[in-house]
Amino acid sequence: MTAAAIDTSPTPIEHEDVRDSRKLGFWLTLPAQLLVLFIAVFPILMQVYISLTDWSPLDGIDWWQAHQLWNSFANYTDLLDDDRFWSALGRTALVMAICVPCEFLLGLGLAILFVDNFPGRRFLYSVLLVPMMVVPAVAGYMFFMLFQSGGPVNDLLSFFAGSPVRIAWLSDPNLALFAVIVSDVWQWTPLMFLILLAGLVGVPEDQLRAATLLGASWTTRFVTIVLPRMKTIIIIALAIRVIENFKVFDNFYIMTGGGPGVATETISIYIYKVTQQELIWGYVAAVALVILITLSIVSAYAIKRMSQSRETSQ
Amino acid sequence: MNRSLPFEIFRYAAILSLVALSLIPTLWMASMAFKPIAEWSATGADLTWWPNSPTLDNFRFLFGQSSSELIVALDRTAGQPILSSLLSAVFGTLIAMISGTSAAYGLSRFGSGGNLPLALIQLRIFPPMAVMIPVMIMWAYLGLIDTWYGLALVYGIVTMPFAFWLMKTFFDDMPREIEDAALVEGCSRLRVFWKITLPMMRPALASSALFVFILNWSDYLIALLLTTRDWVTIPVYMASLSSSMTGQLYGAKAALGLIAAVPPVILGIAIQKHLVRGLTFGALKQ
Amino acid sequence: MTAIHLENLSKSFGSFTALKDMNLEIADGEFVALLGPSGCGKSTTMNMISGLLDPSEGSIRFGDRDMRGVPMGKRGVGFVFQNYAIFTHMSVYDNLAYGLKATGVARSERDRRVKDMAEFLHLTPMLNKPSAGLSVNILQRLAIGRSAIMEPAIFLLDEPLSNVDAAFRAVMRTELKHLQRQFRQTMVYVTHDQLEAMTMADRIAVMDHGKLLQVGTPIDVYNNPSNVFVAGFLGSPGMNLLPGRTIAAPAGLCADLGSFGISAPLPVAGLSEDRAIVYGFRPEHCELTSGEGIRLPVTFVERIGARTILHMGNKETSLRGVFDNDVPVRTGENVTLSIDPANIRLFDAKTGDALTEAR
Amino acid sequence: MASIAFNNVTKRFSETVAVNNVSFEIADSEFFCLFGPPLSGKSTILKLILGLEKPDEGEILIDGKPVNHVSPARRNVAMVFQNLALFPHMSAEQNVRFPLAERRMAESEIASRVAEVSGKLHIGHILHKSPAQLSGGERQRVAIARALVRDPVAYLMDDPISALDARLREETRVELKRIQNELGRTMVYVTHDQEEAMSVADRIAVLEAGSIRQIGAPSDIYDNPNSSYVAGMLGAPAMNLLALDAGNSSALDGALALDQAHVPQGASQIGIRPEDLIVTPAAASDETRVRVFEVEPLGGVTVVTLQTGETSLRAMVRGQPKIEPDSEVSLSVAAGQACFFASNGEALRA
Repeated sequence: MTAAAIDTSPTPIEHEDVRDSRKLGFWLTLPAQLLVLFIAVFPILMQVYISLTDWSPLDGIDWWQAHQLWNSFANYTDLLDDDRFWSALGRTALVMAICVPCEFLLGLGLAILFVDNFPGRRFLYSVLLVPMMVVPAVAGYMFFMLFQSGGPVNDLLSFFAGSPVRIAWLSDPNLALFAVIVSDVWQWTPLMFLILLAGLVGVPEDQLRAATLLGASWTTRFVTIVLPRMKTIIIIALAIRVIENFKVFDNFYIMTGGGPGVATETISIYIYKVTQQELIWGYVAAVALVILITLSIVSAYAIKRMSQSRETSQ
Repeated sequence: MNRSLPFEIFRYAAILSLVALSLIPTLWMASMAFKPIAEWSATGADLTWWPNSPTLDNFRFLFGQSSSELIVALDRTAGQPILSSLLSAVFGTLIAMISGTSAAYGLSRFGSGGNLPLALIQLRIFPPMAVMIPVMIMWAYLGLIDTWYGLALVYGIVTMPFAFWLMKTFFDDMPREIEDAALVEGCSRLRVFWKITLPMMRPALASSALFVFILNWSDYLIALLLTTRDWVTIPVYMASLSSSMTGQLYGAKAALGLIAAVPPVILGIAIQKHLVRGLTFGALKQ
Repeated sequence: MTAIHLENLSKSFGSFTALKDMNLEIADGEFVALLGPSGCGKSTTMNMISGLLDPSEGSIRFGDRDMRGVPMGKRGVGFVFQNYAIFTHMSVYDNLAYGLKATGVARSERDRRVKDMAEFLHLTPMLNKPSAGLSVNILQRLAIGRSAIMEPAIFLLDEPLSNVDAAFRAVMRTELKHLQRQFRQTMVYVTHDQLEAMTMADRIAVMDHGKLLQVGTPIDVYNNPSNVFVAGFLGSPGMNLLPGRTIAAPAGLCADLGSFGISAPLPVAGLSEDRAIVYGFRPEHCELTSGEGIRLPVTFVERIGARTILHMGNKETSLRGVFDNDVPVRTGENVTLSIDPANIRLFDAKTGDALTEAR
Repeated sequence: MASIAFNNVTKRFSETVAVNNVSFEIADSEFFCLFGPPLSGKSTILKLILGLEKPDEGEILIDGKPVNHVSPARRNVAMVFQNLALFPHMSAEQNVRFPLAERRMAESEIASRVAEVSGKLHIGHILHKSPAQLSGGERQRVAIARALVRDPVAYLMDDPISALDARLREETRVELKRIQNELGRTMVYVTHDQEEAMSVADRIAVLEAGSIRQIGAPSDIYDNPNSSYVAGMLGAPAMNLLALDAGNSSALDGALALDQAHVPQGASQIGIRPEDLIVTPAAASDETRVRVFEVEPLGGVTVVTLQTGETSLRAMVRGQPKIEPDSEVSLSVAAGQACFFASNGEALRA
């Protein structure tokens, strides 16, 4: 085999490798950056503009002329004494304060039961994940049927209670809130279970064995080895659920439409109703901006935690 | 570690009871989907957990046949909404995957994209309602309201962060030397991406695409805002499924719910080992 | 400090027998190495001693206490894992004190014993530092100290040096052996590296495919391997093993080594004629000679610092000889090897067992 | 055929200097080894030769011609990466064909070359399999075949056998040497295992933190290292480095007598290879005695670790001598076998 002669005439492009990769890098990320600009950055600027006016789609003027209805910060001041907004915000926080801990404890309990291998583990694991994958609106409808006064929930209760039970779940403010919370816990406990189990399985097996050999009981091992090593993962799981739960709309709206009255009206349902029914889009833009700002603070904290865990899991 | 017998019994009892509880809602809807109209709103004593005489009438009714008991057939059948859900979810997934995957490769290999990663996480964290008003205005202005492609574009953008972060962790896991080995043979960077990296990533691309599809298929709020009559998706159409005569069409709605619920459940179980990675933006790998 | 008795110990996972009928006595304060290739059953044996696995047959006794059914936590076993399993989210002090705290020892007593152990292992300066990111030899001391502080009956070490950088491994070996002698602790050391077993163990138990082949002091197992596997496994490079047949010769019974010619008279008396044997000798026992011996070509010369390895032989069988680094031989030359008969070891070709007296 | 030369090449990654003003000349068809601890710039030098990295300063020549601006493909230098970097989604045959297919070579030419290379490396029977189905040894031979198939002028190997177990490593390094002899092509080989380097290399470049400390034949570097660093790198167990007592007449506070004539001016350290240290049981008359810290039999030789005060040193004795731990011995060194180093580590000739 003759050696191919080395053609060492300098190739036309100087250092084409470095420049080529930077150029390729730019083109690769361009579509994503355009999309983000097109639907996030530009709309938020538009929203700030509208939030300083009393504009509404019914006024017959295009949005860029909204400055004719300039009311500077009136929307923001109105917001302060809009008690329906604050009660919706409070209710969302209440729902979160109940849902997230329930989902966490149920998920952690299940995850602990699933750590060791046992016959049927893979099948039961898949079955437990089903609720999380059901379309939230459909889940809402499922629970709407379940909580009908003649529905199966009452039937089960009367079976246990011995006497017929006909609780009007969806028409009583407190019971309705309880019903929607049950549907949220039902749908999202599997997410907690999934993440916490991944965290539990990630705890190094030999450290647990070392602790056992040093005479530590199961509870001591759990408190001194498992929980400390899972701290970051627990924070991530909670952060995800807090953020997702804050956005909840689908199953709540399908089950109760935010009712009876405003009993189950979360912040998303409130904004939706004000947008669709009262059509005062200037004011709604202001409300939305307040939410965006508070949430970006929370998300900055969640991102810091997630990138920190990525270092530890690297 | 082998555990004592009582613990094993407790384990099975706890797991099986929770599994039973978690299956009741889904099974109830499935049974309702096959109940004839007579058994739809049976209450109290004659409430039946399993249809006495199962029938496919509900499904036929959905697709335009007027079943004998129901007085009026549906003026708009479920066909169009199912098509709308499919088209918007599939094309939304395409948009998300194409823009997300190329941006992920750009960031993973060349560090380009600046503050894009952070922006993408924040995009995912904001409630849709908080950004929908300007989008509704723009879509009305561009004539995209009540069109499946208008919906697909929003779905693409909203789920692009998941595609981006999922693919970025897969690209990071891939050893750089495999690309170097191709570069040394004279491949240009783009050809390496096309001929080596992407083919290697086929399983990762598939599971990421399925994950994004499930998210798009499961939307209700965005469709509620951006579609009105012709191109409503399944969840929006389902809410409107009631006639003045008989009120809630329980059986029909349950049948439609079943049709909507089955695909994501099957796809989700198919990619369950990547779910953790997807849901935590790659912070946690199974 | 107790002796360990393993009697007819067997373990099978379904149809696969990981360990078959193992009998081994480990004296009090003795350092025994379980040596063998991966999958030879050494880790299974260790896991049964620690209580992670229950034996299928046979029994394990610490002193006169039968360990059947005794859980891991109650056996008083010190364990050093492959990458030390240090609780990296705790400080060095908390690692050392972990066992005492878990078993409810009073704080003052705990503090005293931790400080003594830290003093003994030169860990005092870093007691309050986090244990993550320590250098590997400090990790080894911490792992040993953490178990030793519980005064265990026996210490088990699961290949602790396997992912340590080669240059550093020699230092760690010496330090580990020295610590064992200071503690006078019964230790079982599991490894696949024959060098570690040779340099550290008081006695080596060589295992293969779930069977215990030979137990003896490093020198004894090295000089008198009980079968072909042990001969080939110990020593770097391993013993040269030439197939051959016994033939009668004027000077006495010799071995016909095919293309390598006829050997010198065999040291083992009373062997029958024309019998298939394996003719074994250690590479460092080869001498170059101009006179009688095995003639063969040199295929490759490896000069490695203090010693030179000559690769000799032909396509099917290659031999190796170890010489000083100034041996004047070049690749391609022909050499004649003479081996002192005392260094020859014969093995039965079929069973591979050593032929020491007529059999 | 190709010689490879570096003239004052420097490569920086943001603020760290990976390769620091390195110059060397690799002769044609030489087996040249880059040896040094991890992160000493070995792999970066390979990538500079290959063209995957561009030097910040200095010039790289292949066969005398500057190639700084020549793309990797046109330098016709092939490399076997540390984790072999086989394309997992292609069969072994497609992997081996890839370099030729990329160069749009005629199908007949490709088929003949692939057949020849796979014959030479005995992988003809596994060409249809995918890398995941191959054993460690087979995968390695496929990677070597892929590097050789386009008949490069030189090929580079980045620590190819460190993942194998000890026994297989000893056999594979001899095999690699045989292949290189047979092909007669220039080979640049990276390893951090000193025994491997001395075994395979015609010449070794000892590296430290991106700069070359010494280049030479293995036995040459082993016998007269130019610094205490290089002395410590080659030889297992490593050379003992002892401080000289005042007056340079002895070391270890008198325990080791030295012939003053041999001690060069300005020497502050003496370096003695373990095999050059002579250990004899302490006779009653010897007043300067050393305690045995530990005895490690290796079969063919025995390593004796000795300790006096804070310093410890090692001797390597042939065979299996009767020396007990904690016993007393006296030390001496064979004449002319020691090296001497100045305080800055520079080697000094007697």
